[in-house]
Amino acid sequence: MFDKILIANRGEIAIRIMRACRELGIKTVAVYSEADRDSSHVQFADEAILLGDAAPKESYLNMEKIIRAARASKADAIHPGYGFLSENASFAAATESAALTFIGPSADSIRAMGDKAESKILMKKAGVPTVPGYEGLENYGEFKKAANDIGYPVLVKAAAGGGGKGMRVVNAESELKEAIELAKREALNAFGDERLLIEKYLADAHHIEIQVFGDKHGNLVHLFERECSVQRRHQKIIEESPSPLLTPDLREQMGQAAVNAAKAVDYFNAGTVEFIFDPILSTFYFLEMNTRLQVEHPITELVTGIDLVHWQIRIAAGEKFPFTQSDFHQHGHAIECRIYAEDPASGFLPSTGKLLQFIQPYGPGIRVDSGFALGSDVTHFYDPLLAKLIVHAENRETAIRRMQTALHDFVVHGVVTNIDFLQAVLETDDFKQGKVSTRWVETKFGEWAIPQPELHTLIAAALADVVFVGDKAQPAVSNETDPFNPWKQTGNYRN
Amino acid sequence: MFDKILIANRGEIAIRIMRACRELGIKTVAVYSEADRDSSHVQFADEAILLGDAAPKESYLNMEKIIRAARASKADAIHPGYGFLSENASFAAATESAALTFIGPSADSIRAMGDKAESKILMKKAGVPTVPGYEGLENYGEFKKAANDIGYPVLVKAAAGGGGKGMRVVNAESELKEAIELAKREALNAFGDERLLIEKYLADAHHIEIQVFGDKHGNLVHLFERECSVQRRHQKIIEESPSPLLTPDLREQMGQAAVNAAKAVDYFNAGTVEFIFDPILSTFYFLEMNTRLQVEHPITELVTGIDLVHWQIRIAAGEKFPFTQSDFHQHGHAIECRIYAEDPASGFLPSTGKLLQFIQPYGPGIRVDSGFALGSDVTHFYDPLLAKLIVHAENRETAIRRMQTALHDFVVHGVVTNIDFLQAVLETDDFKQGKVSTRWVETKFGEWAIPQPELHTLIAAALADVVFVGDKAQPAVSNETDPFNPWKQTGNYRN
Amino acid sequence: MKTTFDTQTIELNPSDDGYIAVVNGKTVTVQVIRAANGRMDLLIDGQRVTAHVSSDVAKRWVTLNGQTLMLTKTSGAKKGVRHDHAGGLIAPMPGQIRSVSVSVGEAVKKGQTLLTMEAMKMEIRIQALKDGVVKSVSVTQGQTVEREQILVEVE
Amino acid sequence: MKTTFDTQTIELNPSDDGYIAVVNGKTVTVQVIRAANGRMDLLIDGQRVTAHVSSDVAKRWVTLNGQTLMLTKTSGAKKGVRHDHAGGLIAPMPGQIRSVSVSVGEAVKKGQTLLTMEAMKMEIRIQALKDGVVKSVSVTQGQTVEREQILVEVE
Repeated sequence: MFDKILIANRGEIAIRIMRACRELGIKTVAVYSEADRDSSHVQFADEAILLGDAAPKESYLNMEKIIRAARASKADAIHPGYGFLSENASFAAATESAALTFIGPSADSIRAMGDKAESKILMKKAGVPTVPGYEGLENYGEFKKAANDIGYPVLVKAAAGGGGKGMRVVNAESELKEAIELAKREALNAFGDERLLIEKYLADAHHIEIQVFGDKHGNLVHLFERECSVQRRHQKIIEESPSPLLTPDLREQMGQAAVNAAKAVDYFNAGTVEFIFDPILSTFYFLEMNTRLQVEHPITELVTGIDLVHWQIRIAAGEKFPFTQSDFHQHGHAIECRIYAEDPASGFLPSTGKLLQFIQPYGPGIRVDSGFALGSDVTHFYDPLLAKLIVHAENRETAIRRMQTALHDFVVHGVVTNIDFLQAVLETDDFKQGKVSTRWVETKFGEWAIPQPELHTLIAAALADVVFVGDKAQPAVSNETDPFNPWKQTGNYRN
Repeated sequence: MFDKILIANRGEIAIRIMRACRELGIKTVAVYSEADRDSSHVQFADEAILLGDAAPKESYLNMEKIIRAARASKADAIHPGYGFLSENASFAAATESAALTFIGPSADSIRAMGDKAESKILMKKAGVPTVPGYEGLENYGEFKKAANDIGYPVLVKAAAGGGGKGMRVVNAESELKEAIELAKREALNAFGDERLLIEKYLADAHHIEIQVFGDKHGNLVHLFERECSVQRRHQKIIEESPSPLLTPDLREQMGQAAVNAAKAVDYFNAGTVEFIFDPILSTFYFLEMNTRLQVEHPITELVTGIDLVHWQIRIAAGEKFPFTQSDFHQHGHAIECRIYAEDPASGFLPSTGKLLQFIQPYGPGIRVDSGFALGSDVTHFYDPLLAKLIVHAENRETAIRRMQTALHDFVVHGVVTNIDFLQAVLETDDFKQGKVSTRWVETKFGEWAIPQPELHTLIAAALADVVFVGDKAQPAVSNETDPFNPWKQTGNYRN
Repeated sequence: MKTTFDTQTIELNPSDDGYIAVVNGKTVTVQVIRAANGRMDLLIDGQRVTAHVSSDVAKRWVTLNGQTLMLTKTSGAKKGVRHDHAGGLIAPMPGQIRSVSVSVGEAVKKGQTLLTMEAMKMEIRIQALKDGVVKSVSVTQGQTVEREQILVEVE
Repeated sequence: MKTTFDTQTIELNPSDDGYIAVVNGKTVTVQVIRAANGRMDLLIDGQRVTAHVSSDVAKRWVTLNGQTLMLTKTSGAKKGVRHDHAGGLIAPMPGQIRSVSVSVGEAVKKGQTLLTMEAMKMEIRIQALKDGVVKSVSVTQGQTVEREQILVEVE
């Protein structure tokens, strides 16, 4: 087993990985940028090494500095977390070349799944259902014919892509030419590679993904699904497991497809196979494979009862995964809400500032994976994820109620958060009935506004002007009866 | 379902019940004594009603006041928690007479299990194994004959007893007469009833209990065992589930015995059948039945995945328990440590004061059921239980490691706690091997002392005298170089 | 004393054991049970509620019953931040300028992207609000900008 | 400046970027990264550690690396609490007197229970430390007592 692991990440995931290390008796090394000098992950680690400037390419994306830090601190292994360098095949290869263990799959597996066109071809070969479409088209004529074969609407997207860049929905032939040109240009800018795919666009689809897990000895299992259809700006905000849509048959089929997908690239460690699911036809298609730990991994941990990060580390150290498929069952229902520093009433614009209050909920069935604390700075340099609030309960209905009470108890001051918005989503009949597709937020909450404040809240706000609340809060105490008041509500949560 | 429930308790259990009520959409009423005006359970409730003076008989043990409070607040039901009035048959009966629902078993079930002699006779009839012994003995001659039949050491104990009162271990016939007289006198003083039982004394036994759960429609299941052998002063401090001792066969036998015990008194709602377990002979004997929710219920919740308090409420409201025995399986391993305000280095003497720091650990698999917060007063009037720290992991080894890191992160200032002591217990080979009997703490830790402070801790302590640490801490800032220092360590954690 | 929130005005008058609040002609009694560590326990018309309060130079935050309000100071706001940006396009949040597509004197059309910035992994496009001519460009590629800093002016 | 803990003495001397601590002849460098809200982040010989610190009138509490120390002030202790209780039996903790079994002038034997008190559901027996005669009984049944309050004196 490793003695010391460097965690090449920040925020909640860095801390979550360090917790696992502590439980396994492994020392931890944090790396950080100038902007993160006082961050929670730096405080949590046994050692911390400064990488450089706040800009990711000077710090968390700088392979050379990170590997140097790992060697300087005599770490045995690097855990990349998610994001940053976690799906960078060159980083995985460079780590191994430096005689360090990369806690994740092989560089080859990462590379094979990194290219959307190539991986789609691989998947077809492996018998994994893929979205009807074409790769390797050369000219407009070929694209036009392909689009007609598939039937509009179609999607053109970058072969090398990710994160919604170089992607265009085309509703009719008249739009096709321009869409291809725009997508090509974006793809070239973003990835240095203008190759495009074309495929059927599924408007009201769900996003359902399967967790897979394997060791270096050829054992590979799936750990069931996560329903991740509640998204804004193509980013998940609520995930749950099990999916309210899947039948046992479908679950088994998708699980098997995910295992086949992973086996096609000789996968080991934790990975996630993402599928598009059509709820009307009950069909599913391979979307992509994320060759790393997923943000939403905790719901799988709660439902299956195993600690994925523990096992990532143990697998990387060469241990055999002692479980087989039949050892796993889904127990109860888990939901995760991502608490973002962002303003849902202003197009989910990120919000920055110093955390003046940060009170996390706790209680039976409540887990918080958090990367911030009272006094932390939320800067504009990195992802605005403050914490993941995760609940586990015996069924979906109770899990929703538990999440609602936990969100109610989560107090964050200093930045605007999406807590009210998450509450609004949980209260809808659509969510309660499990009918939320990936475009649902956009459609349903296009013009969402924070609900009107309650009378009691307004009274407390007025009182806070005359009562000294001490310590954390330092209001301008004004006991004068001057009718002029310096505080004015310009909209709840509105910057 | 109920609209409003009064919780006739305080501390962590009151809050734990209120959390369940909130999740079920039920309003809560707290009751409190003068000493608890600012307590967490008062702050957590929707309404709070003052009962009276700090002394329990003026407040939490005062049936009349509590029932009056329930009627005044228009509550539909009363949840008694554990301790206080929870096993008082008259209170259960009075609650129901006042047209309120008692969230627990019937008054008849409580009464039947409340008398140790009568319940033992009942259990024998129901085929539940009991400790070899005799009830209803009249004179010394009968006791002497019984003791010889059983074989020394024997235990004489009050038929009406509880809490170790009126109980004596007798090692030889020469001690018997005096022991009977002392026990009778204590029993008469404590319970107004001098009847005694005599039974085999099992010195190195384990305490293993089975959770049972039933509805008012005749469904009754068991929810497996809790191993509760780590005790000090006959009070549990660490509990776990599953027990490291039980085989599947024994588990099934004990579960069935517990169900038979509960059925013999037409039991419904949550209850616990306590057994003495002899690890050498692998035999078990009925000890008593606790006709209420148990302090250590969370480990059963984590291992079975159901919320016992939710179901207590739903059962009390007349719902059918939708599960059968075959629906339940044990998942992973759960451990609970009771965080007490007490000094293990001074005979576990309780400690009182105001909480100057109260930082609870959190993270994957960690649950804290807590009744206190920063600034809370820990008074001498009530039980010194500050919080229950509960962990869940996929196996016992990982659960122990998780508990160790969670205890490491638990910071309590203002009262002395048993955190260091719990750590010392977890570190022993005996505990790691699951070999701890109920007398183990006494034997192993008779002369326990806090480990010597580490150098870094001493440096921090010295620094705290010259560095202003702000807000919560207000050290006497002394920048002078006066060699006299007002702070002196008189022993870690020593009052 | 009076406090105004958008359309609602709260009048708070001290009373024997706390305050009388007048809101939209309705009278409500308010008692402060305790206030410390950024937390107020109140009795409002006999109902016990807890509020969490904090503030910095320009804003106050209040949470009660799961709802958080952010209140902005209307006077005494941070200096150096201009709010009167007629014709000027300001940064909606702190971030880094990724690209500048226009220069002074250039004619632009409504909706045209003038520059892009990046913040928290998000690309933000700053577009012209009307047809016009670029009067000033205050930032360059790679520069870090504060919230509400003026980026471009169009006349 | 020097601080003494039982047998160990820590000498702290200010240096350019923090302190030099001398402990048992060993020299250790200490830097304070930050100190606020009852928490100190320190670099001790280059190793980052976090300490939680708090104090009230008579005690200071320090937690570091999972270990909590309670330190007692040796001067300036609370008035009214007697520490010189030779022959006097004091309450080990606050509680209520449940029974008093002796009266003034009565001869008692070592180990004899003089009175019982109750605190936190626990019964505490106050027993004679030596053979002697009861000189004073300062409490009665039902009375509430403070920690270290004198209960009985035996001569």
